[in-house]
Amino acid sequence: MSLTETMSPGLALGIHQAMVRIRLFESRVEELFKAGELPGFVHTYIGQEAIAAGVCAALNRDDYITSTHRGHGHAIAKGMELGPIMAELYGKATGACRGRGGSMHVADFSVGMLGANGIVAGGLGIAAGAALSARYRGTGQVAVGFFGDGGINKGTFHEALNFAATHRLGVVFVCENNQYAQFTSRLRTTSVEDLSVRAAAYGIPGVTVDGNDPAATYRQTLEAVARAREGVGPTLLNMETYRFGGHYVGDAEVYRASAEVQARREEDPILRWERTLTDEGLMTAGAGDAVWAEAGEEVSAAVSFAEESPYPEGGTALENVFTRVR
Amino acid sequence: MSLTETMSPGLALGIHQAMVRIRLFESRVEELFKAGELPGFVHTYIGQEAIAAGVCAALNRDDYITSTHRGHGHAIAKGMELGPIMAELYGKATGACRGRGGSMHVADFSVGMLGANGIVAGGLGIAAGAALSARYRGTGQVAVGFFGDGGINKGTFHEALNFAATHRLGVVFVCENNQYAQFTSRLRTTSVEDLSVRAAAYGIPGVTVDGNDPAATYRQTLEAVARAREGVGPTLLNMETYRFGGHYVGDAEVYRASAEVQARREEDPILRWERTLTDEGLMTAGAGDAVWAEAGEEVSAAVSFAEESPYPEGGTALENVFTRVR
Amino acid sequence: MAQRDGTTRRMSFGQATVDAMRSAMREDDRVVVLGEDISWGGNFGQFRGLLDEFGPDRVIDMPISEAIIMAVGVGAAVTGLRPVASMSFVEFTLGAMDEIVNQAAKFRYMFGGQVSVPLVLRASDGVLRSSAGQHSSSLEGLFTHLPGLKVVAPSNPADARGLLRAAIADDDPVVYLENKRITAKRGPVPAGDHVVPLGSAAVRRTGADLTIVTYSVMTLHAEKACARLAEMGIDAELIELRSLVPLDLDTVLSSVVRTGRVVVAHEAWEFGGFGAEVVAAITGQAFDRLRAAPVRVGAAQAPIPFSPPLERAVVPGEDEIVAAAREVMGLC
Amino acid sequence: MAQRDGTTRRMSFGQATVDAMRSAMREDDRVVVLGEDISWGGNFGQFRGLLDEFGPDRVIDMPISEAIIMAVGVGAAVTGLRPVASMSFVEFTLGAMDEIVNQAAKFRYMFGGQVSVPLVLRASDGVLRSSAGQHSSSLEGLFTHLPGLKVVAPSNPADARGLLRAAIADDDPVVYLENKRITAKRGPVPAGDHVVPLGSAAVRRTGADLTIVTYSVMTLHAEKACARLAEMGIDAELIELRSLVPLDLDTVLSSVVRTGRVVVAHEAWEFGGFGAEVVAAITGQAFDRLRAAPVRVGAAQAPIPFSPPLERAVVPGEDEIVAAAREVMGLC
Ligand SMILES: Cc1ncc(C[n+]2csc(CCOP(=O)(O)OP(=O)(O)O)c2C)c(N)n1
Ligand SMILES: Cc1ncc(C[n+]2csc(CCOP(=O)(O)OP(=O)(O)O)c2C)c(N)n1
Ligand SMILES: [Mg+2]
Ligand SMILES: [Mg+2]
Repeated sequence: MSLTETMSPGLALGIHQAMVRIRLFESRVEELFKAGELPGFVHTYIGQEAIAAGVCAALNRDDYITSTHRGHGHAIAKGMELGPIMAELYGKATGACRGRGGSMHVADFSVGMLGANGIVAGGLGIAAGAALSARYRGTGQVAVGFFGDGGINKGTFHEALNFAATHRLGVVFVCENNQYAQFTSRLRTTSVEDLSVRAAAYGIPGVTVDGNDPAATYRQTLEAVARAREGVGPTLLNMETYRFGGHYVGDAEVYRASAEVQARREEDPILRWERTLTDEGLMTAGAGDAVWAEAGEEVSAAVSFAEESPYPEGGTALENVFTRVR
Repeated sequence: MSLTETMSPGLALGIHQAMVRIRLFESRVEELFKAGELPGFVHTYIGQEAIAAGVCAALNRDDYITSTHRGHGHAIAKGMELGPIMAELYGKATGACRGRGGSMHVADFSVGMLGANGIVAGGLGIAAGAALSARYRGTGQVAVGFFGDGGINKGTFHEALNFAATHRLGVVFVCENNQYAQFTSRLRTTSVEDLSVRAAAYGIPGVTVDGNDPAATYRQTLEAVARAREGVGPTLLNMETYRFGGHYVGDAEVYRASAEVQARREEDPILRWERTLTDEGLMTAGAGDAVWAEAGEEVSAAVSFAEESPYPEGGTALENVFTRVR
Repeated sequence: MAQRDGTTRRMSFGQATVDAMRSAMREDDRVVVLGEDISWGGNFGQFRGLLDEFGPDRVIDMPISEAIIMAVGVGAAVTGLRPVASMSFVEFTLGAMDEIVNQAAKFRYMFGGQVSVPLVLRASDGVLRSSAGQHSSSLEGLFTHLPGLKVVAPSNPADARGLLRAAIADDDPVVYLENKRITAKRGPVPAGDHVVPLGSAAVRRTGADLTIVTYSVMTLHAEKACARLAEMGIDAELIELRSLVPLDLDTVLSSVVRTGRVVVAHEAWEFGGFGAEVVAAITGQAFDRLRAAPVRVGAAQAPIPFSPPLERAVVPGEDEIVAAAREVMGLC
Repeated sequence: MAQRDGTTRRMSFGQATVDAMRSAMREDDRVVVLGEDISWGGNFGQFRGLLDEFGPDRVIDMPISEAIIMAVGVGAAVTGLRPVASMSFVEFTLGAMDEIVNQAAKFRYMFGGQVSVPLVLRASDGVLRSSAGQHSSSLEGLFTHLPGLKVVAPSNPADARGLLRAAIADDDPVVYLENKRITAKRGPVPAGDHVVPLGSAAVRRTGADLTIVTYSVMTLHAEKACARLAEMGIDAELIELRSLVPLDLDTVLSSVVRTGRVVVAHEAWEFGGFGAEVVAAITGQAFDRLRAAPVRVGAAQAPIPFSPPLERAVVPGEDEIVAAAREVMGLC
């Protein structure tokens, strides 16, 4: 099946652009963190770009996503501007969360990004709640709950899928199966090889997807979104991928062989997508370079924006604990 | 298949005896509670006797069970004496837990009864832990975790099954599917009809069992126990049954039609088992009556024991919060 | 206290909460209810009749999945609804603590104020006729410590109604604690649609000799204790907090500076309980006016036992308040 | 403080806990460890090297299933093992609160004393360089309130080792809290296999003017604060609790009756925190000896913010202790 049968050239290129923006943003984050410019700790999305980009391409701007500790890619793909994300990572007052949240709590409700979440699988029930709310309000919005192969063993995964399935809610549960949870291979902690089989427990479809192919992540999400929007119910998508970097920046990665990492890096989803686009005649070599250059400038602008922004004043630290004090 | 091919006549009669003891114990508890003799609230096991009796017949005395809020039947089937259970329900100092626990916390570690539990699905991880411990200690003991159709939606069900399956622990997860959780039909809250399909999520066998037939509950448990003891791993048994009484004694039962209850009561597992035993020539009518009479006397003796026992002294209320104070 | 005197109606605490739910749901169709068995009214009748009027899209029977009851509540709250989530026994919130503490309570702050979480968590607490260790606790000491949660604990039908109205109208997460022993207790409720603002304590009795600070079921014990103390010639002022967060410390302090003597009473465990905060706050703000050490009344440090004489030994009531008052008066 | 002087070794807090684990595991093969990523040493190196020596039957990598980590721990503990369960960040215990509170803490009592639950829960708490709202809390205020749990929070390698030994040897559930900022801090540890008994506070500095009561990382801030106070002519006595439950109130009171002035400091939220209990207990027992209102130092009532200036504004340190000491001395 040729690519243009499943997506428009514009969309294919848009996905490429999103992937490149994520890649360059995250590479810069890694550098900045290593240089001691960013407080906290950061989990980068490098290697998994085909998931955020493909999934979010299948969503409307007002659809919802809930994200994870590894959330920058989701935030970018869902339409947040790079400046406020970067400023948030710096802890600046101009950050998306005014510096209160940092890397693990990037959010922008205006584009349906309901928050990165520092609690593994913490977003799944929230996605179900957003879908319930959308149905009740009759808006046709759907919700995507991103989580990892580690998150699939958390009780909240079970509770959320059962609830969403029972009520045929418009949720797509996207497992970003990057093979590891922190330092631990999923094979050591998870009783099944193919995570998509867990859908059977809820009577919903479960599909294993090549998570490094945006055509696949997009197409499967599109199908799942159609079911979600029509009220047929949720879907579990097990998107197989690999994170190129450590769990967090600074991770010594003693738990996996560098040969394994090397082999996986060779399947770089962005390069692969560029080959596809070139093969299908959708992109010339020069056009690709322009995308990288443009994204690079955007990232630099985001860094400048962040650097030039002020830190929040200590005196504002108690704002927004509550909406109103009583 | 004739009964005697799957179990000895002695065992078949022993199961009958256990069922009758549970029935009469619980009937008496119901009366006593209605008469205001028992503090707290009680959940009776009437209608589900074929499960506790059949499952526990497949266990050794030193095997473990974890139980639920509806735990008297499990306690009796696992070998606890009626007197201390009844005294516990009265809150007497001679109770199995010295009056500290009451109906929802009946326990006797000396017979492997690791406690009724007031938290739905609260026993499943504890059963997994007991199985882990047994394997580590090399004792060959297995653990049964009882829970209800309502408990299957709790996150701890998922976490426990995944963990036990991953480590191939010697646990049998027995779902007593009595169709309701409190006032709510399982069909309203659970996304699948056949609860045994949930086993697939963990790569373990899931079997739906006629929970009103002790030959079936016994045989399926025996198979699962064999897998458990050999280190093959856990099993999920979905035992279909029905509770004859309300969720607790005093429940007005507005949520189900009395015709439904009536129809189910006609499938009384004890009468059915008596017919089987008679048909197979294992029990004469008179022998059956003797079992009821004997069990009735035992229950009466338990009531007398409980009634004659003293309440604990208020001054002992702070004992056993800790083993040692520092 | 007339059956119906034109300005008040008599109803039980539980009915008053249903009444508040009904008013809120009629007024604002963003209010939905999430909980186990609520179609049938819930374990204590706290939701009785709501299904009939508002239907299953607004009165949603949840699976036994406490974590997801809260998470769904959060997800719905941040996308335009105003959910009321029910946990029947407060101990079941322990299975949803991540969602309560890490999500509901922190979202507004962590996200820099871009969103509010208008969510009410109703939970029934306290001992009720030997419900034993896992169904008898009072856990406000956990919720009050955690920033981002408001906490209320009314003791009578009028406040039950007025505070629940305020809680549902509030844009922040509110933990609404209803003691099991008072759910069935009846009392007058103003006929109109009254709201009791969060963060306002009530002076239930004025007195010159000491200040008793309490809330929830202990208010009823304290009222009786005040009557007994009066017979002994001790004139107690009784303050019912009603809201624990925000805490109306002003009302407390303006009494304490007059009496100089304080008893703080709750049914929850004394050790590390909310009473410790009240005592520490009073001591911090009014030390020079104190004439004796404040005395706390709370449960002894043990899980709540089943057997009635043991339960009575662990959980305090009227007698313990009287004894504490006498102690703070230097009479024992 | 010599590198190795025959009676002490220098090691980090984290290494000291590993050392304690190793001694306990060598001595008693019933000790097993349950936690996420512990084969690789855990998030803070708290389990480094244990897999190599004790193998995967005793060092068990758990799925991200905090509830079941605790439940498996309880099941193993009541059937003959002595598990040490790890939650890395203390906030993750919120996903296991039912198992901690309703099961581990209550089993012995509810079952009438027929069984003990020898289980240690290790969790890392406190702020560490902008870990933000869900990875920076100190939650001892929850655990200390709940009967059936013992709670310890050491501040230096020697106590880290000695208290972990005591916790593992104890037959009851012990919550062992290790502050993230001190995990890497080094100090002397007695060379032999020493145990610090649960429930014993340590007087870190004697002084006549006021008593500072603290624990965990705040001890380090308090030591510096004492030095600064000394320069100002204020002679502070410093008591480090080490154990919160059981609480060594005797040691605290014997200081307070001499100084009459108290500062209680912790990194956890001040409102409803453990400091409130300490203040209320001191006030209750030594009111007549107090010369000023005890002053509490704790975090402001907000989720812990990410941005460094905000984090600093919410979380107290040395400066706040100095200010509190001056306040209690009437100097501001
Ligand atoms: C409830 C909870 N437990 C543990 C952690 C610590 N933790 C952070 S990320 C992580 C691994 C998550 O793995 P996975 O879900 O596969 O996501 P990935 O990091 O691979 O993207 C763990 C254990 C956490 N944040 N929350
Ligand atoms: C965690 C938790 N949530 C809710 C309850 C209240 N509750 C007690 S029994 C029960 C229904 C349990 O249903 P099921 O598991 O099917 O067992 P059954 O009563 O049918 O034996 C509920 C909701 C509880 N005890 N624990
Ligand atoms: Mg992963
Ligand atoms: Mg049931």
